[in-house]
Amino acid sequence: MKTNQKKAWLFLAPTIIFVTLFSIYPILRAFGMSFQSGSLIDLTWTGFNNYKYIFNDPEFWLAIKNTLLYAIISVPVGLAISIMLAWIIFDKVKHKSLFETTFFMPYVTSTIAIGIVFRYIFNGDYGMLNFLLRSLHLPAPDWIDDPAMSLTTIIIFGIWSSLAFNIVILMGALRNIDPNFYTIADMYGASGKDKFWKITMPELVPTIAFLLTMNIIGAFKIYTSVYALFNGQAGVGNSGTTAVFYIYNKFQTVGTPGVAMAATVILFLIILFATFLQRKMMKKIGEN
Amino acid sequence: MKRIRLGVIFSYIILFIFAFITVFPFIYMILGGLMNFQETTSIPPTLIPHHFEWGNYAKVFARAPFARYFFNTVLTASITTLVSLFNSLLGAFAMVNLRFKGKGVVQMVMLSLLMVPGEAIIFTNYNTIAHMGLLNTYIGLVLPFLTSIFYMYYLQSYFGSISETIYKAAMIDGASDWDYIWKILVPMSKSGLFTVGLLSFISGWNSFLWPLLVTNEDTMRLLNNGLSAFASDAGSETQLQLAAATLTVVPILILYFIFRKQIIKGVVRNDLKG
Amino acid sequence: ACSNGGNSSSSSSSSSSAKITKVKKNTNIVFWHGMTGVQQETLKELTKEFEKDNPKIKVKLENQGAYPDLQAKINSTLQSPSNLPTITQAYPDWLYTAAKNKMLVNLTPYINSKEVGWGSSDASNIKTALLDGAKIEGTQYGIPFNKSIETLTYNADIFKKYGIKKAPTTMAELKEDAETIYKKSNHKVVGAGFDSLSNYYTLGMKNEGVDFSSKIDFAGATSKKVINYYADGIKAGYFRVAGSEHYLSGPFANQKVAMFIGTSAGEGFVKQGVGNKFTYDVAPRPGKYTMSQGTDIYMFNHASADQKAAAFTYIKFLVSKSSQLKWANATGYIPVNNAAADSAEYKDNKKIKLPAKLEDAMKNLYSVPVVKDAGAAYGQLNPIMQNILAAAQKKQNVNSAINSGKAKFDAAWKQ
Amino acid sequence: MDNNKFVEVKNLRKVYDNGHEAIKNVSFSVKKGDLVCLLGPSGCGKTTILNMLAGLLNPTSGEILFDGKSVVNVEPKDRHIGYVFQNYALYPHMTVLQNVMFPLIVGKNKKSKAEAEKVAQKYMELTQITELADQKPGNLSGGQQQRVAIARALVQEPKILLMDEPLSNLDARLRLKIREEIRALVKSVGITTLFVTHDQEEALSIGDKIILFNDGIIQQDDLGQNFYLEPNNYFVANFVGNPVIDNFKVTKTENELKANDFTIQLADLKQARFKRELPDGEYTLSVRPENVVLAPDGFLHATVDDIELIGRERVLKFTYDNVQARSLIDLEVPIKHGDQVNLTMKLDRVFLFTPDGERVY
Amino acid sequence: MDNNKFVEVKNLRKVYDNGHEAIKNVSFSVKKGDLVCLLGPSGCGKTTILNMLAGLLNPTSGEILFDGKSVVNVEPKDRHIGYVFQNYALYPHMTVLQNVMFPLIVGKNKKSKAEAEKVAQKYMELTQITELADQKPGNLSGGQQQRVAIARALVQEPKILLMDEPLSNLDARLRLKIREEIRALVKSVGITTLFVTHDQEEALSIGDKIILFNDGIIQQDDLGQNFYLEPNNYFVANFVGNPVIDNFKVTKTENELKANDFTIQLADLKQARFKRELPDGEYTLSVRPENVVLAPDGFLHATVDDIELIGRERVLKFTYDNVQARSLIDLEVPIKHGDQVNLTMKLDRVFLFTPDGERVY
Ligand SMILES: Nc1ncnc2c1ncn2[C@@H]1O[C@H](COP(=O)(O)OP(=O)(O)OP(=O)(O)O)[C@@H](O)[C@H]1O
Ligand SMILES: Nc1ncnc2c1ncn2[C@@H]1O[C@H](COP(=O)(O)OP(=O)(O)OP(=O)(O)O)[C@@H](O)[C@H]1O
Ligand SMILES: [Mg+2]
Ligand SMILES: [Mg+2]
Repeated sequence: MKTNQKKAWLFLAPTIIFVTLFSIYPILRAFGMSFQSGSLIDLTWTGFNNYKYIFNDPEFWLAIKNTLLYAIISVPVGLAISIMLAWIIFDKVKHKSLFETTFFMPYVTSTIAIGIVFRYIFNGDYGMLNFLLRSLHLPAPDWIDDPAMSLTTIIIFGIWSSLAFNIVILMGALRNIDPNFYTIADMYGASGKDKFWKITMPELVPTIAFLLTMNIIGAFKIYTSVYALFNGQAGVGNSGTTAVFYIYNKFQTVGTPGVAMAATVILFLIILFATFLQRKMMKKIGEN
Repeated sequence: MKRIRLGVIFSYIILFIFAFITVFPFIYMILGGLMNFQETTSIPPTLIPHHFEWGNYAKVFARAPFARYFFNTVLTASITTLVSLFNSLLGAFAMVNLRFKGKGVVQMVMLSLLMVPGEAIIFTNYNTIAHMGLLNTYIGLVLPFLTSIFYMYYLQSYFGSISETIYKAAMIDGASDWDYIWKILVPMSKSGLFTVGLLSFISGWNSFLWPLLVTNEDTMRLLNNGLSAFASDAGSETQLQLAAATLTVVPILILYFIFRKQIIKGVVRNDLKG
Repeated sequence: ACSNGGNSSSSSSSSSSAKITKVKKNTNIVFWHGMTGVQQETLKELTKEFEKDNPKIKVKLENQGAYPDLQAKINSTLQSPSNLPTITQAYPDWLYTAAKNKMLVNLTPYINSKEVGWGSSDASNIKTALLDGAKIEGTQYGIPFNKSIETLTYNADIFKKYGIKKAPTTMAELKEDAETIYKKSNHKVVGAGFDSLSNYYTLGMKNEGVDFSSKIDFAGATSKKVINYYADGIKAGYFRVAGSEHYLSGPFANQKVAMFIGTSAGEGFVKQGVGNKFTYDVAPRPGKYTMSQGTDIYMFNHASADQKAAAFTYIKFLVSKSSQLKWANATGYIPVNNAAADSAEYKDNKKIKLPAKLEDAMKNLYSVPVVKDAGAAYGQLNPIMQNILAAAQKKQNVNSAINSGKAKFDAAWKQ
Repeated sequence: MDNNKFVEVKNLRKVYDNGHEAIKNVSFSVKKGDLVCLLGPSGCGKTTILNMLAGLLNPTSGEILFDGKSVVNVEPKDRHIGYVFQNYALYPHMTVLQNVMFPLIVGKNKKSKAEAEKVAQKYMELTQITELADQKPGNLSGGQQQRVAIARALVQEPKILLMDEPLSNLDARLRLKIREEIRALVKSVGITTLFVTHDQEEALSIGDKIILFNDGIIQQDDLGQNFYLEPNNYFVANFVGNPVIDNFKVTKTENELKANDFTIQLADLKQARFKRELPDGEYTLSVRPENVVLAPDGFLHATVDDIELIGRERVLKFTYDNVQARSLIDLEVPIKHGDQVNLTMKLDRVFLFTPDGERVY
Repeated sequence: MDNNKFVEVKNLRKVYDNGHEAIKNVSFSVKKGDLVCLLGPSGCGKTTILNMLAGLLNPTSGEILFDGKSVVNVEPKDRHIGYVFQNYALYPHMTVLQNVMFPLIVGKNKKSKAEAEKVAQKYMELTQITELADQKPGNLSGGQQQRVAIARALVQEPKILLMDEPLSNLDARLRLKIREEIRALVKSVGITTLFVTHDQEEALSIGDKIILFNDGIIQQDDLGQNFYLEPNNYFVANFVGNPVIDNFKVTKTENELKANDFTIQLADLKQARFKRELPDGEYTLSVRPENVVLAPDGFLHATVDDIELIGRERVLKFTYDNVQARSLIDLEVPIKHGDQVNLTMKLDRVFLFTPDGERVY
């Protein structure tokens, strides 16, 4: 069995080569840059100045706060809705593929294109959403142009766009559960609830862990949907700014790559910690 | 012999609400692509265009070489899909079925790499490609995406659900790992591979910033780059944007409809006993 | 660790000050731009024309997406200068560090050259204010190309309906008219709004005699006066902002706002949106100054002497009277060339309203000086103002928003 | 309610999706509280029948009645059935204890966890898996998994218990013990049980009756010893019994049965055992090895091919008419490979079959 | 090369990840071409040993030698092994034919498809699955799947064949047939085979020798009949034999063995069979039921609890000292439930075990 060593590395070789070249090297470079100041073409070492800068920058903290809130809210909610929908489709519905196709559609479009549409739907004056809310005599906030609503809007949009991927993956996992498990449970008189909690969920644990990891990582990297939703801006008054927005802005617009990379490093550490936490949690759940 | 119960009806209601929420933007996008400019910006909003402006599509095609974009996109998306699928397949296999020193480290590194926002490394990759002299080439367009940790990670979780005795049996039968991958793993994971393939193809299809960076000429650009052809520093032609968006989405949707069956069926139970 | 900044100027530093001669061999140049739609079409036509006149020179037009994309692309490519184009469209502040690193060509010698240039900047007939706007720390690195200014667009029918005789010329009049419309329309129609809040603030200060610089006290009395002018209007309802739509042309076309201050290049969209619903007209921006916007053309240092000469020949062609006429008439940008702007051909353009008013509108142009972090600070103004005005919208006191705005504004100057 | 027909199956038929007719026409009934063994060669349809009884498979046609009521449209969960699957079908994500408890903590008659655990413990003791309580099925040996499956099926004390080769992976000792425990349990609780086994000895020793299938139909539905003593047909005679029955091709002419080497007068046979008039023609004369006995004047002359010791018995093997035949002989008789022997048959214990398997004597 | 030690296992030990020590210290060797049966109660570690031999599991310590060479670092595919898994492990996406052909069309010694098919056909005939060639495993019955697994293991004619209860789901008839075919095949080709079974009769009839495991160690490694006649220890004596051996608690004092009811003089025992000097104390006297015989003057006085017919034998059950005991009796003896009988033992056939299981007589 020890000969596996060489073989394993051989199989991993293409991945490792590409990853080293196009992921690891740039990251190391980025890490180095976080200790440098100046523009991309003339960098000088400044030690921890960039870190000091971002820690004193309220904008950075707003970005981090928004990102964290977004991740904490949109990921579990999105996942819960996805699980619910996937389960309904899987368990209750005849025309599975019809619904599955439907729910997969958002994944097919570019966020940019669909963001435009959402901007219209969310529009405070004449958006479809507020039209609906008003006709139901519900409060109709200004989703897009009120800074206080920005994050809420981003979260809603984020949940909407996360459903597609989650549902498709979950459906795959659900199909992979041995149908015997359910027939046996049926035989023992298990109710729908029993089956869901005692069989489906435990069997889905690995998939949910996978999705959770993906979603959390994705949530921390949120950028495009904000960009699309607010027409290239991080919401009115930058109220919806996110970590990557901050990074991109510092890098491309302001032209201080060092600061951007320092922020990247901090973001990376936060994601690392969140993922670590999440895995710990899932392990606990998996064991029970 | 299932009776229709309240729960089922309730489920259907939820499903329909969400299905509507999901589909509505698409309907709006398609209809919007057939409106005239005034309709897209009118108050109250127009849903059904008064007159279908098919001419929008003509304008879209006139604005940017969409046919060429289309070709480029299909080409690069296919290449990245095939190669990255191949690489992730091998990688995921090694991670799942082989035992070797450093597996934990590899796993950790890979997972950490997933956490790095692409925006933070894209300029270095650009630099690398530039140094390789691959700017404005198809190779330059696809090179950094020929492997995907994400897909590898997904496949790992997929392969993990195939019973280990199947691998053991293959070993006993004298199959090399290569045999195992192609004769057993691939046929047994068809649906997983299709899913990954589709995801990969879609992300290739939707790539925007990278092709813009590494190519200089219109003839090398991809579909999504065409989307920005309708915005200027003074405003944007929404109806054309929507038409173009429709244009980029529809082929993928068709593709999905075609392969949906493959993705959905062909899910064989992995183990028969035990 | 892998900065490539150093080696860029070696090939060309000698040639830049040396004799500039006409292009004799076949030369290819590359032009990066961010033009789309009809703008791109026109640019292509002009270029074809140019190539016909100068058979030795081939111009490769390369569209790099919208402005932010173009900016990102330039930013990334500065690391490997050999991949830069010969010339590019750009806002000066994008190229601040490139200029600092001597990667740009000082165009003064070319302007002054008898052979490829005009002999002097005066002879170029380019509006001085615009030419000044293409300087980075005093050096003429750019030649203005596609420029627009802020103008006032108004709904002539509404004006007539509520008895407003002529377009406002001062900010006080603007306020007065806006209030009138708002009241008389029973709060159905908002009086006025500004597309760009950065411009609003910068010009507001300029009109108060304060130049845009790091010395501005954002929470100071003058600044507050400027801010409150808008904020009060919003509180009272007669002013509004564009919000995430960025442009008020939409609400304008839907008769939700009676007039707005926005870029002149947007007239095409106004026209398209308004259709036959009502008559609109254009007037100079109220107040003394107006903002000039739009990009200039810059030249990179790594090119050969021939290419540079060829590129400059091309630039010269683009800003010539005939080209600018064609350009302005097709796109709605203003002619940078005085001769073109003054020509009857332009002024008599009936398709759009701006040309007739242009002369008045352009009397006092202003643009943000290109110094370190000015671009960042200017950009930061937009969210700051949005926050303040959003507070006003909710009828809150704007002072705290101003104070936090001050912190951000000051921070923006110290990146 | 007719307790003699607690489970009743009428004209059951099952055609699989691929067109294979696994069950052709099966009818039988089981008395309340009885333990019936289903026997039959591999692939004859035993599992298929159990699956239909459990409601996991829809019959193509036919009726299934429990306690007089048709259950064809009743969902599995309402059939009150326990089922030990041939492939165990344990939940891989649950521990042994959780697997065993599962039927008790789901559905309408949920028990509290503590209670369920107590009941589960009892059945885990019975199947000797108490120590494995916290293991996941993946960590168990084949036999251990099988025992978990048994415990899980028993734990809810179902009305009807279906067991599909539940002991196939257990060693003889444990097998004996558990099957006796199962029998005692189902008898004391009164669970009607269908028990698939391939072990005839097992079927004989625990079944109240045995149903022997082949080829999708019932070959014999009877008390254990009758399979041996009064097989319905050629298949049954050959399927049951160890060592296997001896078959001799014979031709009937007038009043004798002629084989290659010997002739039997019909008059020597016990007339009462004839099922019907025999037309002349080919028949198979079958006789169990213990009824083929050494006799100095025996009419069967054979050369000993081999003598095999099975447990405490000796089997004399010889070839007759190119077919191997056997005789059971005492341990003491001094016979060895190659010897010439004379054998005779106990003629009141032989069977006669027509070429298509019908038993006529 | 030492043909007597074609497969050799030395001090093998396996501790599973969860800390369970499945194999404690196992050493044995197998002669080239021999068919060895592994026997042992459920969960004793048989599968674990096969997995280590196959290279699917790494031993925690110890050596495995094939043909004198250590194979611990050799990959499974290079060990030239055939393996019938206890749970079959068929490839669900392949047809039966493809499953069986698989070993022939992969790896170094690939055959052409036509050739492979021909070989596969041969083994499919042997296991009687020819008609199922185009079915997927999901459509097969348990026994059919098992036969596919057997064919797949045989098809490549491996040097070493490992079979983990390969016949557990087959009916007696087929089982007998296939096991004989397997034996004939491995003998003719000279395949060294390790065959796990829980069926003692099977082990006796096809094994050249038998290795009996329990609790992770070898209890006896011997020829078949010796397990019966000369068990190594108490466990073996009790594990092997049907009906199970009778055990009586006795106390040795001076020169007699005293049970509750009877006394045996040590002098009456066959002195040569004593393994060692016996200190005074508790012992277990074990005797196979057939050596407990009816005798009018027998020293064992018992009341008949039950008389059971097993096949062609009768077992007399009685309770002695609260423990059930058995005696095999002739069919003819007229005895019934409740009768008082006298029994004696064949003293040269009894065994004596110390309380920790060591056999001393
Ligand atoms: N993966 C594992 N992890 C932990 N313990 C295991 C694992 N596999 C088997 N065991 C334990 O090791 C012991 C031996 O298992 P093994 O499968 O070798 O038994 P076996 O002799 O084949 O039994 P059976 O006849 O029931 O198949 C059992 O007690 C079992 O519970
Ligand atoms: N899903 C299926 N589709 C098609 N044919 C099937 C299917 N399941 C079983 N069969 C076939 O039906 C017949 C009966 O199968 P069944 O599983 O009932 O046999 P069994 O009597 O249980 O055999 P065993 O003793 O080997 O388990 C077999 O020939 C089998 O190949
Ligand atoms: Mg079966
Ligand atoms: Mg085992």
